[in-house]
Amino acid sequence: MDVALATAWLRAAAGAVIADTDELTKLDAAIGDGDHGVNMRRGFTAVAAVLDDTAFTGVGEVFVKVGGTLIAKVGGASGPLYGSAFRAFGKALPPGESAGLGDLVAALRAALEAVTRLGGATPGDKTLVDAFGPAVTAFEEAVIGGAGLPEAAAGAARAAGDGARATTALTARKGRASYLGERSAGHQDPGATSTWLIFQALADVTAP
Amino acid sequence: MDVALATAWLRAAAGAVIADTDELTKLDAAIGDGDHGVNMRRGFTAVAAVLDDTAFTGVGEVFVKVGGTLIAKVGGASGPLYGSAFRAFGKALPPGESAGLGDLVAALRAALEAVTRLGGATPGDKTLVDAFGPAVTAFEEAVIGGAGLPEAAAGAARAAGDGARATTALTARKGRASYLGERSAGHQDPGATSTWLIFQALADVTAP
Amino acid sequence: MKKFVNDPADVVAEALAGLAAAHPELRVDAVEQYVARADAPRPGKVALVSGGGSGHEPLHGGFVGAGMLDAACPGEVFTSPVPDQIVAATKAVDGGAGVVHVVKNYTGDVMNFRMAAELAADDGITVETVLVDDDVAVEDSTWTAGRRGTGATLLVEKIAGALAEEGGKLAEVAAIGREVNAASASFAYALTASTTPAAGRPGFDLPDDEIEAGVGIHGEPGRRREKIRPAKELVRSALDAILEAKPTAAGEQVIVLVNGLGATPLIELYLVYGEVATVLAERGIEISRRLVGNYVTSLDMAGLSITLTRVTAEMLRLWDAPVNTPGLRWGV
Amino acid sequence: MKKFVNDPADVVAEALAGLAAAHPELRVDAVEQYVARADAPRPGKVALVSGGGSGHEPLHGGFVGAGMLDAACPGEVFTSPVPDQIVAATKAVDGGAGVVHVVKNYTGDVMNFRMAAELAADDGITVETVLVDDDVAVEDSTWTAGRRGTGATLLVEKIAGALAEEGGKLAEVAAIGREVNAASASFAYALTASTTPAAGRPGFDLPDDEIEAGVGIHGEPGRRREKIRPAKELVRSALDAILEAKPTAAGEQVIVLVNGLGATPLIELYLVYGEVATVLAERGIEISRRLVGNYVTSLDMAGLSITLTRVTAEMLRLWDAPVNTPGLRWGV
Ligand SMILES: Nc1ncnc2c1ncn2[C@@H]1O[C@H](COP(=O)(O)OP(=O)(O)O)[C@@H](O)[C@H]1O
Ligand SMILES: Nc1ncnc2c1ncn2[C@@H]1O[C@H](COP(=O)(O)OP(=O)(O)O)[C@@H](O)[C@H]1O
Ligand SMILES: [Mg+2]
Ligand SMILES: [Mg+2]
Ligand SMILES: [Mg+2]
Ligand SMILES: [Mg+2]
Repeated sequence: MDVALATAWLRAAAGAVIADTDELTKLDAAIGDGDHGVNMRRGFTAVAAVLDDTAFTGVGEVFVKVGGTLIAKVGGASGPLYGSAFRAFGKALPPGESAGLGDLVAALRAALEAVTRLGGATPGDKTLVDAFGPAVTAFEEAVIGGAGLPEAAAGAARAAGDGARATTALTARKGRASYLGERSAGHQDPGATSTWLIFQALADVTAP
Repeated sequence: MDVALATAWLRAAAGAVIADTDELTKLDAAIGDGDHGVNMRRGFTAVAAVLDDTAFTGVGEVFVKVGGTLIAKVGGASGPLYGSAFRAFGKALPPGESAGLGDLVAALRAALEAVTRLGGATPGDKTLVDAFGPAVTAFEEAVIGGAGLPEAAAGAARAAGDGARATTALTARKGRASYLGERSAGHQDPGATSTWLIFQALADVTAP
Repeated sequence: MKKFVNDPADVVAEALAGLAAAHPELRVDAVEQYVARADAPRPGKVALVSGGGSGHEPLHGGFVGAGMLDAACPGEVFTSPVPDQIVAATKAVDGGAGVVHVVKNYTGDVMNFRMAAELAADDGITVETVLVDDDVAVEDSTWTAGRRGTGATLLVEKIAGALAEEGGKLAEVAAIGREVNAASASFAYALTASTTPAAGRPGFDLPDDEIEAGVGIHGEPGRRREKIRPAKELVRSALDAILEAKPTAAGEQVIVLVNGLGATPLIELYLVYGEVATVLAERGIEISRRLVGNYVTSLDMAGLSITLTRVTAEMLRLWDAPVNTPGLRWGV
Repeated sequence: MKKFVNDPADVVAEALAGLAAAHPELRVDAVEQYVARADAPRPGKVALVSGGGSGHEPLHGGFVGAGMLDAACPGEVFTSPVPDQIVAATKAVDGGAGVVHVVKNYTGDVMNFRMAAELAADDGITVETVLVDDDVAVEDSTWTAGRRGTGATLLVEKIAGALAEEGGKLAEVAAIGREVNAASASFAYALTASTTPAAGRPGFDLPDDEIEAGVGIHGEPGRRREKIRPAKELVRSALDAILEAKPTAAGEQVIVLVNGLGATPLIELYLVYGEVATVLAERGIEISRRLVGNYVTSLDMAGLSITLTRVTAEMLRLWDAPVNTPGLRWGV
C-alpha cells in the first residue's frame, strides 16, 4: 500500500460513511443517542479536507494524520476509538512511501489493540470490536494463505459485515447501548456498521 | 316561578352543562383557551352543592346565591359574566316565594343588562350575548303575545340555539377569540353555546 | 395524556403544596389559594399583587418575594383567579399603604380583578391597577379585547416591585408599572400547541412544517399560520412587528427578554438571543440588560416570545435592585 | 423538524454566540469552542472544568462563573467534546494550582477527557478527574459502561466549585467532588423522546399512554417501558430505587433536586417536589435544601429526574456559598 492507495481508501471510506450518515444515525437512535452518523460525517468530512490539503511523503503519516483529525473532530466514543486506531495503524507502518502486506497485518493488529486498550471491549460486547476483530483475523489469514491485497481486503470486508450483522443478536456490555440492558438486543451496532463500511471501502478501492 | 321550579331549572342547567363539558371545551379550544367546559363544570358543580345545602325562602334569593357561587368558582371571563347575570336576575325578582311572568321578563332584561354593562359586548361580537339577547327578546315577545311559561321558555331556548349557531359565521370582537381576528370565524362561540344549554334547561323543566 | 399529575382537577392545588414545601420563605394559603411573602404584610410598604391562570410558571407565584410581588393568585390552568381569592390575597399583604394589582389584559382577568378591587375598596383598601398589554400581535382596537399581557408582565412586576421595596408611594409604584408597560412590546411564535391537564390533548394541531405566529400564552392559535423559517428570519419578523409598534431610535436603551414558552430548549433561546443582538446592533439600539430563559410560559408549548422594553435610567436602576424570588434572584 | 435554528450544523456555535452576547461576564472562545469566566485564570485558584455534549443546558456553560465552574467545553449535541477543546479550556483557566475535570460517566466523555488530561499533563498542568455516576437506573457492573452521570453533576460542580472559590487545594476540591458524587443517586422518567437538530425526528416513539423509566439525558430509551401512572406512584418508585442504591436513615439530611428534562412545565415539577417531600417526611429523612427546575436537560424531552444527595454540614455550607452563573445564582 502506497500513499496514493492509502488516500484513495480513506477517500472512499469518507464517501461511504458520509453517504450512510442517516443509516448510522438511525441505528444509533435505536440503542444509543442518535449521533453516530453525524459524528462520523463530521470526522470524515474533515479527513477528506485534510487529504486534499496535505502532501504526504510516507504512507504511515497519512493514517497518523487522519487519526489525529478524527480525535479532534468526532468527539463521543467513536472519535477517540477510531482516532487511536488510525494513529496506531499509521505508527505501526514502516517509514517510507509504501508498506507491504505483512506490514499491513501488523498494523491492523496494532490498531485493534489500541481500540481494545482504550475502550476495554472484548468480542461479544456489541461494539465496533465485533466487526474490527473478525476483519483483522480474516485479513491475516488470507495473507498467510498467500492472498494478495485485493483478496485479503475482500475477505476482511466480508468478515466485518458478518461481524456487524451478528451484533444484532447481542446484548451490549460496553458503551451507551449497555444502559439499555437486554433491550439493546435486536438492533445492529452502529459502530460495528461504520467499521464494516471502512473495510468495505478498502475492498472497493483494491478490487481488480 | 317558585323556589322549587327555580332550583329544578338550575339543577337541570347544571346537569346539561356538566354533561356537555367536553363539547364546550372543544369549542373553546378552537378559538379560545380550551377551558370553558371545565370552568362551567366547576361552577355548576358548586351550584348543585349549594342548592342541596341551602334552604331558600325567596325565589330571587336562589339566583343571587347561584350568581355569587359562579363568581366565586368559575373564574375566567364566563364566571363574572354568568355570575353577574344570575345575581342581577335574582335581585330584580320581587321578594317572596314566587314570581310572575312579567317579573321574569324584567329580570331577564336586568340580567342581560348586567352582562353587557360588565363585558361591553354588543350583538354580533360573537359572545354569549348573541344567544342571550335573542333569548330574552323571544321570551318577552312570547309573554306579550299571551304565552305561558312553557311556551315562552321554549321560544327562548329556540332563539338561544339559533343565536348560538349563528355565531359560527361571525368574527369575534370581544373576549379571547378576538385575538384570532378573522380566524375566529367558522367556529361556534362556546359561551353562546352554554347560554343556550341554560335556556334549554328552562324549556325542559317547564315543558308540559 | 402524559403528565406528571395525579387527578387533573388537583394539579393547581398540589403544585401549590409543592411550592409551599419547597419555599419556606413563602406562605401558601391553600384554602384561599394564594401565595404570599411569609413576612407580609409589611407595614407602610405598598404591596404588589398579581395573578392569572396557572400554567405560566414561574409567573406569578415564582415571582413572589423581596423586591417583586407580595402575593400571587393562581387561578385554575389558563383560567383567571376569582374575586374572593384576589381579595383574600390583597387583604393578607396590605400594609396600609395601598395595593397595586398587576393585571394582564384578558377579559376574565380584568373583570375578576375589577370586582376584587371594588370589594377591597369596600374594606378600606386603596387599590391601583396596572394593566399589562404588550403583545403587538393583537391590534389594540375596538375590534379586539385589546392587546394581551405577556412577557412584559415580568418587567412590570420586577421594576414596580423594586420601587415598592424601596418605599415608593402607591401612585409612584403604579405609575412606573404603567410606564414600563407602555415602553414594552412583545411578539411570540409557537411550534406546537400546549396540552392542559383538563383537556388532555393539544389545543390545536400543527403540521410538521408549520408554526403559529403571533400567539399568546394560553395555548390559543396565533394570528396566522406560516411555514417554519430559519430562526434568523423569524427574529427579524418579530422585531419588525415590535419596533413598528414601539419605534425605538438608534442610541436608545432596551431590556431584552427572550422567553421560552415551556418546551423550547435553552440552546435555542440563546441562539435566538444572538440573532436579536445582531439585529438590534444593526439598528444601533443598545441592549442594557437581558434575560434568556423560561419565565412566562404556556405549559408545554414549544415556542418563544421576544419582549423589548425601552428603559430610562431609573428603570434600569430598579431592574438592577436586589430581588429574591424562586424564579428570579440577584443581588441577594 | 421544527426548531428555532438556522442550519442544524451550526446550532452549538450560534448558541455560544448568543451566550457570549448575553453574558459579558463570560468569555466564549468561538474557535476552540469553550466558555470561561472572563476573569480566568485566577492565580492560585484551583480551576474547575467540565463539559459534555450540548443539549443539557444550562449544564455546563450556564454554570460557569464565580463559585462554580471556571470553564465548560460544549461538544456537539449529545456528543462529548474533543480533547483539543478540553486542553484549550484547561490551559485557559489554569491558575497554577491545578485543574479539576468534572466528567459525567459516558464512554465518550471519559475517553476524551482522559486524552485531554494526558495532553495537559504533558504541558505541566496537574489534572484531577471527578467522575460523576449517579444514575441508579443503570447497574454498576462489568456488564455495563457503569452508571451514567446525570443530575448530581450540578451538585458536584456547585459544591466543589465553592470550595475552589474559597481557596481549597486541588486534592481537597477533587475529594469533595467525589464525596458528593458518592452521596448522590438519581432516577429519571421520560414521557416523550427528544429531537436533536441533526436527526430532526424524535429518538424513539412512545405510545400515548406509555413512558420510559430509567432514562438518561441523551434521548436514549430507558431501562423499561411502562404505562403512565399517577405522579404519586412514579415518585415512590423512583425514590425506592434511589434509596435502595444509597440507603439513607431517618434523621439524615439531603439536598433534593427535582429536575426537568426540558419540556416538563414547572407546575408539574413542583407537584412532584410535593410528593417527594411527603415520601421523605414519612421516612424521617430531612430535606435541608432543594432545587426545582430545568437544570440538567435533554433538549425538548418531557420528563424529569429526581436526585438525592446525602449531605454533611460542610457540603451544606458550600452549597449555600455565593454562586453567580447564568443558570444558578444566589448570595450575590
Ligand atoms: N468501549 C467501547 N469499545 C469499543 N467500541 C465502543 C465502546 N463504546 C462504544 N463503542 C462504539 O461506539 C459506537 C457509538 O459511537 P458514537 O455514537 O459516535 O458515540 P457515543 O456513544 O458517544 O454517542 C457504538 O456503536 C460502539 O460500536
Ligand atoms: N366581553 C364579553 N362579553 C360577553 N361575553 C364574553 C365576553 N368575553 C368573553 N365572553 C364569553 O365568554 C366565553 C369564554 O368563557 P371562558 O372560556 O370560560 O373564559 P375565558 O375566555 O377567560 O377562558 C366566550 O365564548 C364568550 O361567549
Ligand atoms: Mg452515539
Ligand atoms: Mg376559555
Ligand atoms: Mg380561560
Ligand atoms: Mg453521543
